[in-house]
Amino acid sequence: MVGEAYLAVDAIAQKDNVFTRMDARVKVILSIVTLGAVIGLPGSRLQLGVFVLAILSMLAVKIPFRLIFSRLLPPLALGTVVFWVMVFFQEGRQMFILDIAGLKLAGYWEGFYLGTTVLARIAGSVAMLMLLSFTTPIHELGYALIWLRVPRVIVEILLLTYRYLFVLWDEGMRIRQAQTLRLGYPAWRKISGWKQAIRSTATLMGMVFIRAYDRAESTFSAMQVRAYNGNITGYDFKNWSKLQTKYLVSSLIVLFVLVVVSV
Amino acid sequence: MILEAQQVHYTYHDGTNALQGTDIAIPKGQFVILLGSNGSGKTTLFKVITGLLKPGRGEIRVDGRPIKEYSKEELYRKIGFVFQDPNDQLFAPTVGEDVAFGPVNLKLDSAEVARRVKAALEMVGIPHLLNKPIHYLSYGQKKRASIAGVLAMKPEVIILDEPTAGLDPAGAREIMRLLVKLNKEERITIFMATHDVDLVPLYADRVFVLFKGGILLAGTPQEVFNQKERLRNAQLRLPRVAHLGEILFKKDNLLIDKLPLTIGEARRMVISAVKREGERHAR
Amino acid sequence: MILEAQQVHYTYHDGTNALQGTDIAIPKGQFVILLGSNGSGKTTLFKVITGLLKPGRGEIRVDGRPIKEYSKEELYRKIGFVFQDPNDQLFAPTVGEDVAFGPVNLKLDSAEVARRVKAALEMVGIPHLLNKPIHYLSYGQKKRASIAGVLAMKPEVIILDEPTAGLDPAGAREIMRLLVKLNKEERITIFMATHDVDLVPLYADRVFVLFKGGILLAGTPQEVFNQKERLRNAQLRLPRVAHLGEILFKKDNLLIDKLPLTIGEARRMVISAVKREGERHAR
Amino acid sequence: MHIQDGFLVGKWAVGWYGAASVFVAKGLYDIAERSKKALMFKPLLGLVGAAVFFISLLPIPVPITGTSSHPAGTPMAAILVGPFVSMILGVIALILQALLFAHGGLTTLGANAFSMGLMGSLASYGMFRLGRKMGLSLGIAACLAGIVGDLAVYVTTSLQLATGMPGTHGMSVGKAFMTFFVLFMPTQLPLALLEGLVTGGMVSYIARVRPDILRNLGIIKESHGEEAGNEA
Ligand SMILES: Nc1ncnc2c1ncn2[C@@H]1O[C@H](COP(=O)(O)OP(=O)(O)OP(=O)(O)O)[C@@H](O)[C@H]1O
Ligand SMILES: Nc1ncnc2c1ncn2[C@@H]1O[C@H](COP(=O)(O)OP(=O)(O)OP(=O)(O)O)[C@@H](O)[C@H]1O
Ligand SMILES: [Mg+2]
Ligand SMILES: [Mg+2]
Repeated sequence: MVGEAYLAVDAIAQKDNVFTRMDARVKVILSIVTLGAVIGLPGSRLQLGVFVLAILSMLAVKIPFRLIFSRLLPPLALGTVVFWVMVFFQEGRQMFILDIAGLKLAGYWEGFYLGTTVLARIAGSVAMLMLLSFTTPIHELGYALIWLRVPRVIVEILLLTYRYLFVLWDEGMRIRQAQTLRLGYPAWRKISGWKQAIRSTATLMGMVFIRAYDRAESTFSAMQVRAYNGNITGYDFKNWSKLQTKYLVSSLIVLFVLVVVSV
Repeated sequence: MILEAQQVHYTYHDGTNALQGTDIAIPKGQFVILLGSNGSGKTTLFKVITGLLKPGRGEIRVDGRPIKEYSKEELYRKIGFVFQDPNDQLFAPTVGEDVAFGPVNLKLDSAEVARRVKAALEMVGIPHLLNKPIHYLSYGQKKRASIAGVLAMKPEVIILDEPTAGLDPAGAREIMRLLVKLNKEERITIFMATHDVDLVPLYADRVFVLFKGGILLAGTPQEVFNQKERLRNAQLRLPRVAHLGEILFKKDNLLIDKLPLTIGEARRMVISAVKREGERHAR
Repeated sequence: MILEAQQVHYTYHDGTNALQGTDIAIPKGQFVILLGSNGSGKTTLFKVITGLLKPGRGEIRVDGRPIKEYSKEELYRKIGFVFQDPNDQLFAPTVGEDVAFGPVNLKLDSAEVARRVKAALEMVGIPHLLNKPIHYLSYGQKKRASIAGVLAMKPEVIILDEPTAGLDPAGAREIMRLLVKLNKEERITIFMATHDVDLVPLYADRVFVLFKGGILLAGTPQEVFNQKERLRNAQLRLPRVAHLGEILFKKDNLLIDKLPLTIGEARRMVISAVKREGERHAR
Repeated sequence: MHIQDGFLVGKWAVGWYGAASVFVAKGLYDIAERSKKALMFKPLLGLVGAAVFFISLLPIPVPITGTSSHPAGTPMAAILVGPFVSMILGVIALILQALLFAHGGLTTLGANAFSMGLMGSLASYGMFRLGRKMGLSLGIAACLAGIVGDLAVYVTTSLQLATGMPGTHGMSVGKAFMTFFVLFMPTQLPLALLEGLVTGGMVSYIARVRPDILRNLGIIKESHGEEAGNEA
């Protein structure tokens, strides 16, 4: 099953550590600046530096290595494919020649540099984003986004979506299991089995959507009896501590040093 | 009377007549239970008296004034409604934010909001869960959090739809004790629905029995449970100890003065029966 | 033994140890109740023994063979699982189509499917609802339809997760009678979870008490309810009449030979106490 | 199909943010208008968002390759709430996916919002409306919408990569586009077909079981009854 492990991110962001105690706004600002640098600046040293720092930070607060690895794998695999495509197709100075069964394939330096850049950018930005999400609960992130002037409606819907994702997830999985028990997902290697599995999937989706609709009605009623007037996040309940300037400034200095060293 | 419904009718879009001339009156400060089988109309009645559904005919009065004259804010400062499924009610990401939702909508200043949130969570016994995301709560904790969300609006009456459904005996007892505390200490009128008849004699000052959208019986638990036949017709039953008392009275000619409703009353009944038998022989 | 779980462990992704070395054995043909408070792991145990979740450690055997050796079809011909909420289980638009879902997937021919659908609906007592859209059923009818869907696969054992939850007393009694009928007449082994202790003595041949993912007590209802303290520790309680018996015995020194668990037993207890008092004085 | 962080050079990443934001503004305006009419619209969007997100997590086996894929859910959302509002849901899904699964990214959010959110929604919605006008049944129209929607995302993304990927300036845009287009064909074509099948199946299921929902959302006409199948 895909999803359940994905949602584990949230459980980890609840753990208490240096980064989770940090103000979400600090983390968001820092992440945006870092991402900007990683994507905007040329070369690959800074990017790799960010990658290493982010991974080390995650390990330092005891985020399971397996989880980090499994999350990194797909984007890095994609990046590696791109890397090789570039090495072979970005023509320029020749780097090496592969001779596979008479078929000559040339690799090029230009492609190698470019491929490394792309790979390093992917690594750096993915690691940075992972650090952010593994250390910031979504609701804190939401309030940081409001503070950063992201339209409130988007954040409100985001938070509702996130909240009810867990509820619908449980319901949907139960329905899926009930279907399984009555052989709704038979061996899908056979055509007839596959057809049945598709049919069951469409039914499951329909049922989850109907649940969502009905729950929206009940939730709306529950909002009404608490005098709902159109605003869901009227007030940042958690008294924001003063923006932790010292964290922000010191991290920005680290980033600046990285940039200077690597460019 | 803090709440009154007079000859209320309600029909759903598909033609189901869920309420057919329902009459209730809830005196201030009491603990009132609405007893009814599945589909008898309990939830519909609650939605009508909280203004979520507009009755087809009939009138609702809150604290003596027709409900139509209230503004939303005024109304929901007076009445709180706790839904059966706490997941419907807890839509904010964390407990604290959810409890703050009502007070914020009442346009209270943030210090007052924070104070109310804290007080409400303490009343229901979960102040430590303030910053917990909802999806990490157990069912019983969710139930408490949803009650806190309503308490934070400082209502005069709280309406609860099957507050013990889905809870184990210990969890159900805790919620009922919480409601009794709110009723006795905070003087909040409680009006709750259930189909668990064993709860009624332990907690209710008054009972209404709803059946097919109409009030079949009303009165004290003793009055209501004396109408055994009508209860059974309404798909309900006697509390188990009352059933025992009834059998002993009818089939074994044991003399009892009134139907025992709680374990304490049943105990007294047995003791006095034994004593009487002793006295009969002593004479 | 139709079902066995040996030292089963299960841990959810977030690290919750829901099952910690659970052992159960369900003899063929019996009516077995799994009693446990909220979060004790009942649903998880059911999902593990039906193969929906893979246990971290331990083994499940169905009819003596390890569950791993079964194909899906073989397995779900043997065991049926009725979920707590019938809405999770009824996916087709009409009752008939829903009940036919399993048999069709077993690749039975259409005459046989029709026969099974009819038989299953008759067994649960709703043959007249064959063409009704699910959306229009009451909760109790949905419950029956969901049981019919499982019956149509002709399983040897049916596992039910809190089959009476959310039903009113009359509805709950009807479902329990249906289960007894399936057990006695169709010889289907029943294994059901509940936290309603009052149900246990009326129906169960055997009881397992689950607490924090382990079996705390197992045996006949009489054996289990004699361990009052351990039950209370597991967030459960005695059946109400047993509680009455206990008080009369402990506080009032009434002589009783065994704890009454049902109203019938309690009645006998009271009668004999009264008689004994009479005889004592007569002497 | 999302563009990963790092695949777009800075100026294109910013450019797509700009392009997407115009339509986000339109989506926000639509939400505000519809919320005025019915206060329930916002909670409804939250729940529809959750349902669509759930749908996008469902693995579907692909028989030929032996792997599994998952639907995008965008066409479904577009059919249910309209193209621009559906784009907002798309943006939300993209943010969550970036955070929870490291899928997509923040710098490419603009580009992904444009392709998956906007182009996918517009194409699906347009196809669905067109199909209905042509008298196709709900299921078929939704199925076509699913296919066309995914294809639109696929084409737009290939174009975005062709123009914005580092190192593509040497090539002509046309050649680069064809490269990406062919490269993604084996995964994207079956996915589009799957999306069509499940979207169609889902819509016709809802139409059979709860036609009232489709009526309330304005997808089928008031009590026309034609789609309702065996409504009692
Ligand atoms: N949205 C709806 N549309 C149509 N009919 C409805 C709707 N909600 C409830 N009903 C019907 O109205 C009647 C009363 O339902 P209601 O939910 O008020 O009963 P209840 O006493 O709360 O039952 P329960 O104990 O099962 O919660 C039932 O016949 C029910 O089927
Ligand atoms: N999907 C899940 N992810 C994480 N933890 C879970 C999940 N499902 C259940 N749990 C946890 O596992 C434990 C056992 O849960 P389970 O649902 O099996 O209990 P139960 O006995 O069925 O309770 P109830 O009477 O409330 O149905 C609980 O602590 C619960 O919080
Ligand atoms: Mg109800
Ligand atoms: Mg359970």
